Amino acid sequence: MRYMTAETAEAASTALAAEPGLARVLAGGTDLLVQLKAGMIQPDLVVDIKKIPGIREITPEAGGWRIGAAVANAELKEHAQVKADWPGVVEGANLIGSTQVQGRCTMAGNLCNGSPAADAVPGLVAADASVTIVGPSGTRVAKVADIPAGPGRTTLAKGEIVTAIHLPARAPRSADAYLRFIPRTEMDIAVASAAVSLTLSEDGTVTHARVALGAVAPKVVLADASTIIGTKLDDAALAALAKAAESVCNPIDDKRGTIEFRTSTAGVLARRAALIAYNRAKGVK
Amino acid sequence: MALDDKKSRFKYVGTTPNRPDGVDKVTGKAQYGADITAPGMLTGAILRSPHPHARIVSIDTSAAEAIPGVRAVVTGKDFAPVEDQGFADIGETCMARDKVLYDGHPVAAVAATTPAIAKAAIRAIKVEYAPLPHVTDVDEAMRPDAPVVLEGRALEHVPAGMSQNVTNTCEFGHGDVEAGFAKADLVLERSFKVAAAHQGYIEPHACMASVTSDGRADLYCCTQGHFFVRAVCSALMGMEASQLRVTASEIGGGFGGKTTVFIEPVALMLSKKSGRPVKLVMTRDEVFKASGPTVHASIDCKIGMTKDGRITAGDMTLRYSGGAWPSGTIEMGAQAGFAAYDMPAVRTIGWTALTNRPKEISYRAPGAPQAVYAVEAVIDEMCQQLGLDPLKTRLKNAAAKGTLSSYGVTFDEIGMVATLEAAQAHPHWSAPLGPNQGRGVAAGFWFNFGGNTCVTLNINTDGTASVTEGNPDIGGSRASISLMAAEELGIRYENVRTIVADTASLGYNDNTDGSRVTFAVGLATIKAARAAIKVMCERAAALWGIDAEAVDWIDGAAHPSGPNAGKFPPMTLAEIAAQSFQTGGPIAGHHEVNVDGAGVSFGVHICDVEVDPETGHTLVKRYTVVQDAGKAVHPTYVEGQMQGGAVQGIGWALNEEYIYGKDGRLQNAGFLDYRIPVASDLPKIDTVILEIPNPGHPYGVRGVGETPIVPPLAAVTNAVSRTIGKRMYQVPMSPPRILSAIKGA
Amino acid sequence: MKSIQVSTTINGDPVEFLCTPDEPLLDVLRNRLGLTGAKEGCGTGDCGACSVTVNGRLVCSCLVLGVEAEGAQIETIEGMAQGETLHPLQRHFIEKAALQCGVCTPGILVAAKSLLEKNASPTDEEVRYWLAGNLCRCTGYDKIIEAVQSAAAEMRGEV
Amino acid sequence: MVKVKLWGTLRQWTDGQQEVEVEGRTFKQVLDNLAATYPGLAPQIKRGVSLAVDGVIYRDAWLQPIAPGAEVVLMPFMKGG
Repeated sequence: MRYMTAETAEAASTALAAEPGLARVLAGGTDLLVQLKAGMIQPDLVVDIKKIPGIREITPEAGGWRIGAAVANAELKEHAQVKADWPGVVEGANLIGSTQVQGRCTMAGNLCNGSPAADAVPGLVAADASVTIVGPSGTRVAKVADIPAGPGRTTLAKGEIVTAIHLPARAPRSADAYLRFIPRTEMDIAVASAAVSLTLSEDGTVTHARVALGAVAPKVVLADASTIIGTKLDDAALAALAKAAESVCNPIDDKRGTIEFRTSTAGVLARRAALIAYNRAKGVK
Repeated sequence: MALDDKKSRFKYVGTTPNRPDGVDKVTGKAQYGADITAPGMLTGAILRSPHPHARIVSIDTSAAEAIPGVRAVVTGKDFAPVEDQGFADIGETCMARDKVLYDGHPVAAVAATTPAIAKAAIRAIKVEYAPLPHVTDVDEAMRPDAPVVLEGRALEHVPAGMSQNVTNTCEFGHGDVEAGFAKADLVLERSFKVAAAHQGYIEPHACMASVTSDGRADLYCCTQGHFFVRAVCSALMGMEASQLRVTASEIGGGFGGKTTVFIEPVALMLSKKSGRPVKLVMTRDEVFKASGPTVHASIDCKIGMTKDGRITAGDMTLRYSGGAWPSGTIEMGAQAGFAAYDMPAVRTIGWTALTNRPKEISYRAPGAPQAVYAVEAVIDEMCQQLGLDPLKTRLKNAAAKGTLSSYGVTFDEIGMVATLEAAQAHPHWSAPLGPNQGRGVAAGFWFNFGGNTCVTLNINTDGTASVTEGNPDIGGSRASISLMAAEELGIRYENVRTIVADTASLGYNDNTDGSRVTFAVGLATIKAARAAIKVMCERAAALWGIDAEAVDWIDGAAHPSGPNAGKFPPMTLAEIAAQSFQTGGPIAGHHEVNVDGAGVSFGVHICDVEVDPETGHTLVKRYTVVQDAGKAVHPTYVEGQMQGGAVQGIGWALNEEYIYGKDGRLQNAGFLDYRIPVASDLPKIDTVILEIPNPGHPYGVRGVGETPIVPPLAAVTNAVSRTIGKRMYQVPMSPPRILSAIKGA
Repeated sequence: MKSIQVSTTINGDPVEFLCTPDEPLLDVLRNRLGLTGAKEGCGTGDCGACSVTVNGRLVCSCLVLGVEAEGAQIETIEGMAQGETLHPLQRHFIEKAALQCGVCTPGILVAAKSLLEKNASPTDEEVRYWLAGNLCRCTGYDKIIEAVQSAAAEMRGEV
Repeated sequence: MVKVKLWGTLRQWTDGQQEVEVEGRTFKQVLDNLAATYPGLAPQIKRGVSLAVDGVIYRDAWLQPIAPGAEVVLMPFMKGG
């Protein structure tokens, strides 16, 4: 294995594209080093992107935020303004691993690892966030929702790296929330998860909403948010949302949970996350 | 001299000084198994079977041997067969011979100059397997048509015609069980499943072996018993015990899991073949796959009770599997199940069957948590059905002095009633509960043991004492042993230093297990101190020119025993020690004994949980442990044992389990999915220490460490069941299982 | 695999070492630099026994490559006491019996120190969540929480 | 003579009796005489047993005296964790 630190995104992309063997990006490394340890992969080249200018920075952008791909989630948590705009996104990012893992892991890494249970991804999808991708054929922007392709797979081409995540500007009376189910209180992989982002009218009616679910399908899925749009999240709307969430679940039975459990829990979490987001949007603590 | 055999007033015992290994452990200086190195040391690595059950057709190590830097390759063929069946079984868990018997079974090992080369060499070994049908569940393994794990291993009293996997059966009890059930107003029979749990110590198994060409060897390892390690390894290596010196490193947790060997014989053989020191350290997934978890169990339990809560009879069948080799744990479970109660009639029948899983090894009170869980859960359900208070009902049936126990022995002084009464009196028992919360209570029992023990106590010329003992310190025992030595000698705790010696320095010491160390090593220390005191009294007597019998040892000094003995000022230990070269030579005491007389101990746990009715997620909100310690030598460390054991039990009750796939492979060989409790999962664990002295120890000490893991499985089960209004019959109660019970599926 | 030369600072001392590109910082500390206070309990970031700080940030050294230490400031358990004087956390861990076997202790101390640097007055719940990635199998955590809180109180000058 | 209580499994070697009487003044003598009188018990005794005498469990104490009239219970060889 060779190790290189890239000074620019283009240099990283060029090296990754030119490597005939297996090449991997190193940002936080909290997935990469586990895979190395387990002997799951034996890369020929690892490119450390943390030295690329700006890649560890959070900057305001068009009313929203640009989160550099190598910003550790602990740094994200300490950014009061991003947290105020996108509490659900930050919540999801901060649920990954331990305090120690938080010191290293990144949202972009969580996304590019391709796990259906990634905690950072449903919040980003509900936020309708996008990513900047630098590749051999130039720079492009894509929706976060379009990156995962299935367990362990993404739509990124060889040599392409994510350099930043873009969180859009927030309309007034908007908020988001993320909940996941794990058997313990910490340190587990999500068995099911739900992120809800919504905007309210002045009278508290939901005017816009996106609901994304994790760990219940080969990749993050959107549930039909029209179930709550036009409502004030009365019981009937919440029940319809839970049902809509359950209906898009296509999970597996494994050591972490059964199909039945994951499906019913996804509905419960969608309902509860919607309520949290709703109260946040209304300014209720 | 006059020395009271029994003591009940103490100066040092019962205080809570700092442990002698504390500074090393908070500064990173303490040396654990993987921290030991030697010049020229090689790194070992083990190749393990991916199959749960297969015949080994061939092993080709030639490619591995050809890699530069590879210095030795070992397979099962390198080990000569040994006669002792127990040692042979242990040897086979360390390295397969003809068949692999579980996912992770070692088939070959290498030693190389770097870890990377060792890894590459492992990958270069070619093994041809002929897979065989496998079985990983005890109930399936007992079916007559089940795949046979090992042939011809059934004990003589196992009935003919059963599956060859059934290797042992046992029956305990007394009285007419059927007549007892006939007297009952309610007879309830329930079936339970208990998953295998792992001890989950944070330090993986590690050792460093160095064998010389003249047949001598040194072995450093993290173990609960280096004398046992020497016995097994010398047998498997064909060495004399005297030529193998084993030194126990600091140990990073054991809980029973380090009372045997898994890698040490392999490291020794690699060192022998390479002529270099070899370090072998398990990875975490190796620890889960190939060191010993507990048995897994399937249980039917039937109890009869009158309307007012008197138990009339109990009948239980336990089926345990300790993996691919015969296991004796069933016998302890079967004896312990009903031991907390005065049973007019009781019968416990046990079965052991082989499965394609790693060889079980002890885990805190081995065999008891499973059996006691079933009994305590059925009693709780009966209390609910009959509208009885669960603590009062237990008190009505509690075993006491003179009770004929479920295992045939009549109890002496025991603390079951006092423990229940203390639980009843605790504010926790009557505290209000919130919504979606429930409270469970359960009792538990463990035997505790003594065993072979050697202690040497040297009096230093500056008036201090050095205690040499042979039991690895897993919970602060060096502190409690120093306390007992200080108590006897009458010198300050700080003036005593206790060390754990290697196998060349003392006679045989049994493992640090069975809650035996504070009890048995403590007893031997007291006797060794008394032997040294006898010498010091003789020296003082000689200097005073009086009879040794006329000297008493009081508060660290020799005193003439009365006015008739002569009028001399007391001579302190320091004064006698300072003159020891001139009065006959250095002063020491020693004691070697196979200790019996450990006192049984009882615990009662109260548990509050909150269950999320929509997901089954369960949080323990409050937890109280009440236990009889006999005498708490270092009360803070006793509390630590009670808290640690209870939390292990809570983990087992809620989340910890070995999950095998249909392919017979372990699905969760890591801390990510073998979920031991983390700090945020738990509330404060409250403790109440009772002291009902054990008649078998000069200070009344009973064992403490094991009992706390016995009650939690049922305490948490009873709390969850009462919260959700449905009874749970399986451990662990993972959220999907709780949710499915709530939904009535 | 060709080794790489790395210049770094550990516990304030300048340190140079060679390591292979795929070698975790934990292995470098333990096998190349003789700093065996950090332990490998899992190698996958699940137990926290290998906790150190890199540029002031608490991490698992098993999840950091040795080569990433280039130019960094690393603090390990070996740097916690000042000569003979133990850090208050170290002292309170001994006094409150917050350790039994002690193998998780170095990682927990490093993590707790990092917490108190960010939050001098954490609640019990905050301590428990901060330390959720530090597994302890002996104590049931109770006395660990107690020791962190009493050390924190002393460090705030309340004792 | 000493009365020895056996555990249930062993009844098959003692004509169905769960309590048998043998000579012996020590742990070892009692076990030797048990094995001699009831040869079916010999393999189990050889593998290892404990003997509880008046409530105290002895594991290997061959020389432990056993008084006539003592409560003697044969138990499997016990171990802990």
